Amino acid sequence: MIFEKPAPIRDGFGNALLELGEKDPRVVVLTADLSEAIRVHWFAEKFPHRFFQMGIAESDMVGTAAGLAVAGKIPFVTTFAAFATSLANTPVRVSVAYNQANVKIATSHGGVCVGGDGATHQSIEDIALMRVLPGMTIVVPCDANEAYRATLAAAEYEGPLYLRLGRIATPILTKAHTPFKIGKAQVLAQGNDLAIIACGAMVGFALEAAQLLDKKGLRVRVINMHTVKPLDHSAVLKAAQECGALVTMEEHSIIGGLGSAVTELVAEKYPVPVERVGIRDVFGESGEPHEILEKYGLTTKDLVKACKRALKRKEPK
Amino acid sequence: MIFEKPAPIRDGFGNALLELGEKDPRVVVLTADLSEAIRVHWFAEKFPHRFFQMGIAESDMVGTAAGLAVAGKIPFVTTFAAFATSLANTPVRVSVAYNQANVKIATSHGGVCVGGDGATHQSIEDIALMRVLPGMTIVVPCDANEAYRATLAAAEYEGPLYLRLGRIATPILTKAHTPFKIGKAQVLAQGNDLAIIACGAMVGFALEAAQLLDKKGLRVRVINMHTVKPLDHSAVLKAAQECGALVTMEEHSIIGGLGSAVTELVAEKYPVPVERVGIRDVFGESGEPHEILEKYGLTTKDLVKACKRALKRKEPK
Amino acid sequence: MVQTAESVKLDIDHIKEMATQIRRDVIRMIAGVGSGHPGGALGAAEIFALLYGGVLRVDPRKLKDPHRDRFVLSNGHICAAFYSALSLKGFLPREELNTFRRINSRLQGHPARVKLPDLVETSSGPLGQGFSVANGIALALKLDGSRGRVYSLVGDGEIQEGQVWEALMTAAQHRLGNLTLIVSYNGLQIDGEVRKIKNLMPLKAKFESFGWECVETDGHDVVALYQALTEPAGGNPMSTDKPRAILAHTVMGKGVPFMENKAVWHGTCPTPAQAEEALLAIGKAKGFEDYPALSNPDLSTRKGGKR
Amino acid sequence: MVQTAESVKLDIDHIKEMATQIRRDVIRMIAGVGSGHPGGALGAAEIFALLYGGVLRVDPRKLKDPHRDRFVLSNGHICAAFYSALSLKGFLPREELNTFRRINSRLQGHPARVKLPDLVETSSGPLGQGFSVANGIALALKLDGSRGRVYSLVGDGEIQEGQVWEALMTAAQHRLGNLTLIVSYNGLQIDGEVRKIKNLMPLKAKFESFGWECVETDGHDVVALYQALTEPAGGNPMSTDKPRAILAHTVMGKGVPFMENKAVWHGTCPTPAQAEEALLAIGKAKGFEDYPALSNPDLSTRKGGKR
Ligand SMILES: Cc1ncc(C[n+]2csc(CCOP(=O)(O)OP(=O)(O)O)c2C)c(N)n1
Ligand SMILES: Cc1ncc(C[n+]2csc(CCOP(=O)(O)OP(=O)(O)O)c2C)c(N)n1
Ligand SMILES: [Mg+2]
Ligand SMILES: [Mg+2]
Repeated sequence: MIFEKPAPIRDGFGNALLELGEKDPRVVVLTADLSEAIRVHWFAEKFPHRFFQMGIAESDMVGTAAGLAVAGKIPFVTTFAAFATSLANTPVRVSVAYNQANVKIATSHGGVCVGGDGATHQSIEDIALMRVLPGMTIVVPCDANEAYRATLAAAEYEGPLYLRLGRIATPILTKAHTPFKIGKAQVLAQGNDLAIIACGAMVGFALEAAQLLDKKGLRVRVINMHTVKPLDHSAVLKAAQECGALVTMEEHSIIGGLGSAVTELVAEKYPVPVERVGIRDVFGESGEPHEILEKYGLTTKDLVKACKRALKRKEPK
Repeated sequence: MIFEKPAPIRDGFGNALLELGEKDPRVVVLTADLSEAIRVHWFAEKFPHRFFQMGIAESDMVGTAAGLAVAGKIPFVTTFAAFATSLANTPVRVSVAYNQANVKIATSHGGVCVGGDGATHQSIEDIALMRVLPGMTIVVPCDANEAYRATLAAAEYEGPLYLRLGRIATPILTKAHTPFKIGKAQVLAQGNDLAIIACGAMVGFALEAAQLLDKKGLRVRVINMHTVKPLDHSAVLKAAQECGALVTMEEHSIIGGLGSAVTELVAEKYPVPVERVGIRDVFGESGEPHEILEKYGLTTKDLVKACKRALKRKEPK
Repeated sequence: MVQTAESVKLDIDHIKEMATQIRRDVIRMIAGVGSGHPGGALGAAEIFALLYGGVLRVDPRKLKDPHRDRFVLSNGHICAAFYSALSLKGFLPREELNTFRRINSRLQGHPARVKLPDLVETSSGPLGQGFSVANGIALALKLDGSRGRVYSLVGDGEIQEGQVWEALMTAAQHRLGNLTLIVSYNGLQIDGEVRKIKNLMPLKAKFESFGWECVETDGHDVVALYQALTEPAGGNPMSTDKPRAILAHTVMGKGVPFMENKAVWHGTCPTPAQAEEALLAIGKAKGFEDYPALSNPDLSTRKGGKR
Repeated sequence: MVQTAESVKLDIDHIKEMATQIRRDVIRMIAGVGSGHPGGALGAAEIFALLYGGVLRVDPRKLKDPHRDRFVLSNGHICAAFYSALSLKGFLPREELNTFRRINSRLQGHPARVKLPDLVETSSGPLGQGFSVANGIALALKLDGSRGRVYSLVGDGEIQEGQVWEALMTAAQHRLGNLTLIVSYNGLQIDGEVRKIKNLMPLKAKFESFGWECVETDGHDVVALYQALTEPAGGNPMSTDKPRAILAHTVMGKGVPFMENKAVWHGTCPTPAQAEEALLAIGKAKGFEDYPALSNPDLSTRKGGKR
C-alpha cells in the first residue's frame, strides 16, 4: 500500500490492518462504536469474526483486549485518543502496561485538528498520559505511509504500544520504502545551525520552516521523532551537540509530551536551549483545523518564530 | 492544629477538614469506600449530612463532586491517588478541569510508600496525569503541618486543585506558622553550590542530604516545591542562576512530574544540568516503605549521589 | 384517562411548532457550518421543546434563582437542538446560532460550561459524564432545600458507559427524588443498532432493578411526554425519594424522511441540496422564524459528509 | 433432589479440609507480614478450595495446555487465599507463602501477572478490572475452539464499579457461555454494609436483566456451591451461550468468630495474639499441613493493624 497524495494518517492504519488480517490470524481488532472514524470498518468487513464491536465502553474494551492478548491474540483496540488514554486510563495502566500485555492501542483525534467537535474531543494529553506508563511504547506517524509501516511494525513488536493517528489529510513526506524502525528517529533534513524535532502532522510544518530558514542561510536539521517513547536518545543528543539548540513541535500540550521528553533528556545529558512549540497548557475549541492551529500557535510561522528565539539563545560557538 | 512529632501527612488534611467544616458550610466531602484511609471519617462523624459516601465508583464520585461545585459547594473528593487521577481521569479532565469547577481532589497513596499493596496501588503517575490538565493546581505538602495549611488554602482557592497527601508518618519540617502560599516555594536551606528541589515526603531527605554535603563544605539550597503547578518559576530560575545546577526529587516517576516541570522550564529559560531523582520509569512492588525506597533509589544516599553528579557537571564559574 | 391538551395544561400546538423550529434550526446550523450531529438532535426536538417550552422553571432574567430547575445535557453531541431551544426562549440571541462549531464561538461542538456558564451546567461530549454531574447538582439542591428539579438527558448508546450505571446507583442510594433522567431511546448509535452492538433491553427492567421509577413513552407525542415529565406514574403521587427515568422512544432523524432511523445520520452533515430537502420536509413553524442567515456566507465552506 | 456427596462426585471432606487449610494459611500469611486483607479471603476459602480442588481443569505440569480452564481473580485484595490454594495444589512451593507482600516476592499484595505469568492471568487490585480481562480470555478461547472455561471472582463492593456493568453487557452480547462469574456476596466492604453504601439489591434481578443466567447459593456449603459451579440451574442443560453468574453468599471473616461479619476485618491485620486465637478457632486441617515457618522470623516485624 503506497500513498502518493495527501491522505489521512488513519487511512494508512486501516490499510495496514487489512494486510495484517491476511498475514497473521492472531490479529484481532476492537472498537467502541467508532469503526469508521478510526478506519477499522474495512477490517471488520473482511474479518468479521476477528472484529469485536464493544459499544461505548472504552474501559471494558481495553480490559477485554488485555484478555485477548493474555490468551495469545494481537489485539488492536481503537477509539479516539481521549477515550483510550484518559477514559480507559486504568485498564491501560493495569491490564495492559503492568501486565505487559501485547495490546496495541490505536487512536484518532489526538491533537486539535479534530475540528468542530471541540475541546473534549481534542486530546492534547494523550502522549503525556501514555508516556508516564512504564513499558509503554509510543508511535506517532507523520503521514499515511508511515502509519502503514508503523502499524505493521507495531504488530511485530511484542508489548504494549500506543499508536497515535492523525485525523485530517496530511502531505506525504515519507516513501513507502523509507525504513521504519520503532525507536529510531529519521533525519529528514540536514543542518547544524538548529534542529527541529517534531512528530505526527507537525513534521510537515518542520520541513516548511526549515525551507523558509534555509532562504535566510540557516541550515536547520529536521528530525521526524515518530517514536516518542522510547525516545531516540542518540538522535537528540547528537542534535544538541552539533546544533546547540533545539525546537520541538507537536500537536499536543507542551507539558508531558515530546517537548518534555526532550528537555528531560538534555537537562540530564547535555543542556542546551530548547523551545517547545505545542498547545500552551490550555484546552482547545471548535473550528476548522487550520483556524485552530493558527489560534493556538501551531503553524509554520509560529515554528519559525520559535526557531529564531532558539537561535538567539545559542551560545556563541 | 499543630503537629510536633512525625505524623502521617494525611492527618493534617483530616484535621483541616474538621476546621473547614465548622467555618464554611459550603465545604462537603466525598469518598469512595476509603474514608478512614484518607482521614475523612472524622469529618463524616461531625458533619454527616455534608459527607457523601459514594461507594467504589470513583468516576461517578468525581462527576458528582463537579455537580456539587457547579451548584455552589466546595467539594473535597477523596480516594487513593491512582483511583482519582487514573481511574477517574476523564471526569477530572472534563467535569472538573474543563468546567473550571471548584473541586478539590485529595488523595493518599501517591508514590511508593504504600507498602505491601504493591504496584497497582502505588501511583507514580498522578502528578504527571494532573499536570497535563490545563488549569489544574497541584499541591504536594511535605509534612502534616503543611498538609493542614495547604488544605485550608485549597478551600480558599477558587478552582480545580489536586492535593497529594502522603500515607506514612514523616518528620515535621514546617512550623504551624510557616507561611503557606499556593505557588510560592519555600527555601528551607540556603546555599549557592547546588539546589535541591523536592516535594512531599522527599523534602526531609533533601534536608538530610544538604546536611551531609555541608560536612564536605558544600552549601546546598533546599527548596520545598509544595506547589508543582503552577511552578514557582522565579524560585527555580533563581536557583539555576545562582547555583548552576539542580537536583529534583519526588516520590513519583521521573517522567511528567516535578523533575519534568523543572527541566521544561530551565530548557526554555536558563539551561543548566539537572539530575532527576524519582522512580525511574518502572512499576513499584510490595514491601516495607523503606525497603521500596531503597530498592527504587529514593533514599538520602541516592540523592547525595545525584547531587555529586550534578556538581561534577556544573560549568566552572 | 384520555389525554387531552387541557388535561395537561399546555399549549400543545406551541410545543409542536417549537419542535418544528428546532428541527429547522438543527438542519440549518449543521449544514451551515458543514459538520455536526443531526440525527439525535432531530429526534430530541420534542424533548427540548417541552423542557424549554413548559417544563423547566427557568427564566432568562433570573439565571441565579436558587429555586430554578436545571438541565444537564449528557449526550452533548446533540447540542444543536439544545442551543436552538435556548435561542427560542430568550437565553441566547437567535443570530448566534450562526456561530455553531466555529472558531471563537460560545456554541461549541459539544456544550462547554466555560463558554456559557449559566446555561450549560456542565461540559459534555465524552459520553457518560453529564449524568453524574446532574446527580451532584441534585444533591446540592437537596442540601440547600431548593425547590428546583434537575433534568438530565442521555442517549441510549451512551448508557453502555459504565459510569452511567454508577450514577444510576448513586441517584437511587441518595434518594434523588428531585432528579429526572430522560433517555433518548432511538435504538441507534454510530455503528448501527444498539441491540446489535451492545444490547440494553430490557431497559425498563434494568432501571427498575436499580431502584428507579421508570416510565416508557413516545418521545414525539408531546402530550404523553409532558405527562411523563410532570405527572406521577400510574396515578401515584410523584415519588419524593425515588429518582425518575423516562424512556422516551425517539426516532433518529425524525421529521426528515430520508434521515429517519438511519444510523449514518448520527454524525453526517447534509449536503446543501439535502438540507433544502430536509427543510422542505420539516416545513415552516407557525409562530417562529428562522434565525437570520450569516452576513458573510463565505464563512460556510464545507460541503457536508462524515467526520 | 437431595444434594449428597455422591450426587456431586466430589470428595466433600477433602474440599472442606482444604478450605480450613486455606483459612490457616491466610491468617498466618497476613499476621506473618503484618498487613493484608483477611476478611474477604477467609470468606472465599470454600470457593478457592472448590475451584482448585475439583472444578478447574488445570494441571501444574501443563500450564500451556490450550484446553485448560482459566481463573481470573478480579478482587485482587483477597489473594492470600488464592496463593494458598495454588500452593496446596502444587502450583507454588508451600514455603513461598512466607514471602507474601514482602520485597522481591512473586506474591505481591495484589496479584501481578509479570511475577507469576502462568498462574495470574491478569494483575488485579484496582477493583473492576479483572472481569473485563476474563471476558477477553473467554472470547479468545471461543475463537480458538478451546474446551477451556473461564471462571472469574469478584467482590460485591467491587460491583459498584461501572466497568463491571460494561463487562456484564459484553459477556451477554458476545454470548460468553464459557464464562462463569462468581460473586463473593458478603454484604460488606471497607466502610461498612454494601446496602448502606451503595445498595446492589436485588442483585439477581440486575444480573438477569443484563442477560445472564444467575444462581444464588450459600458460598460456604461446598455441595451447593459445587453444583452451582458445575451443574445447570433448574435442571436445564448448561446454557451454551449465556454467561453464568453465581451469587455466593459468604461471610466476611468466616471461620474466625471475632472476625465474622465485621467490615473492619476487610483490611486489618490481626495482632499475634489475635492470630493465635484465629488459628485455634479455625482448627487443624486433616490431610494438610501448615507451610513451614520463616527461617528468619525477624523479617516479620509488624504488629498488625490497619493500613
Ligand atoms: C466516551 C465516548 N465514547 C465515544 C464517543 C463517540 N460518540 C459520540 S456519539 C456516539 C454514539 C452515541 O449513541 P447515542 O447515545 O445512542 O446517541 P445517538 O447516536 O442516538 O444520538 C459515540 C460513540 C463519545 N463522544 N464519548
Ligand atoms: C478502584 C478501586 N477503588 C478502591 C479500592 C480500595 N478497596 C480495596 S478492597 C475495597 C472494598 C471491596 O469490597 P468487596 O469487593 O465487597 O470486597 P470485600 O471487602 O468483601 O473483601 C476497596 C474500596 C480499590 N482496590 N480499587
Ligand atoms: Mg441512540
Ligand atoms: Mg464484600
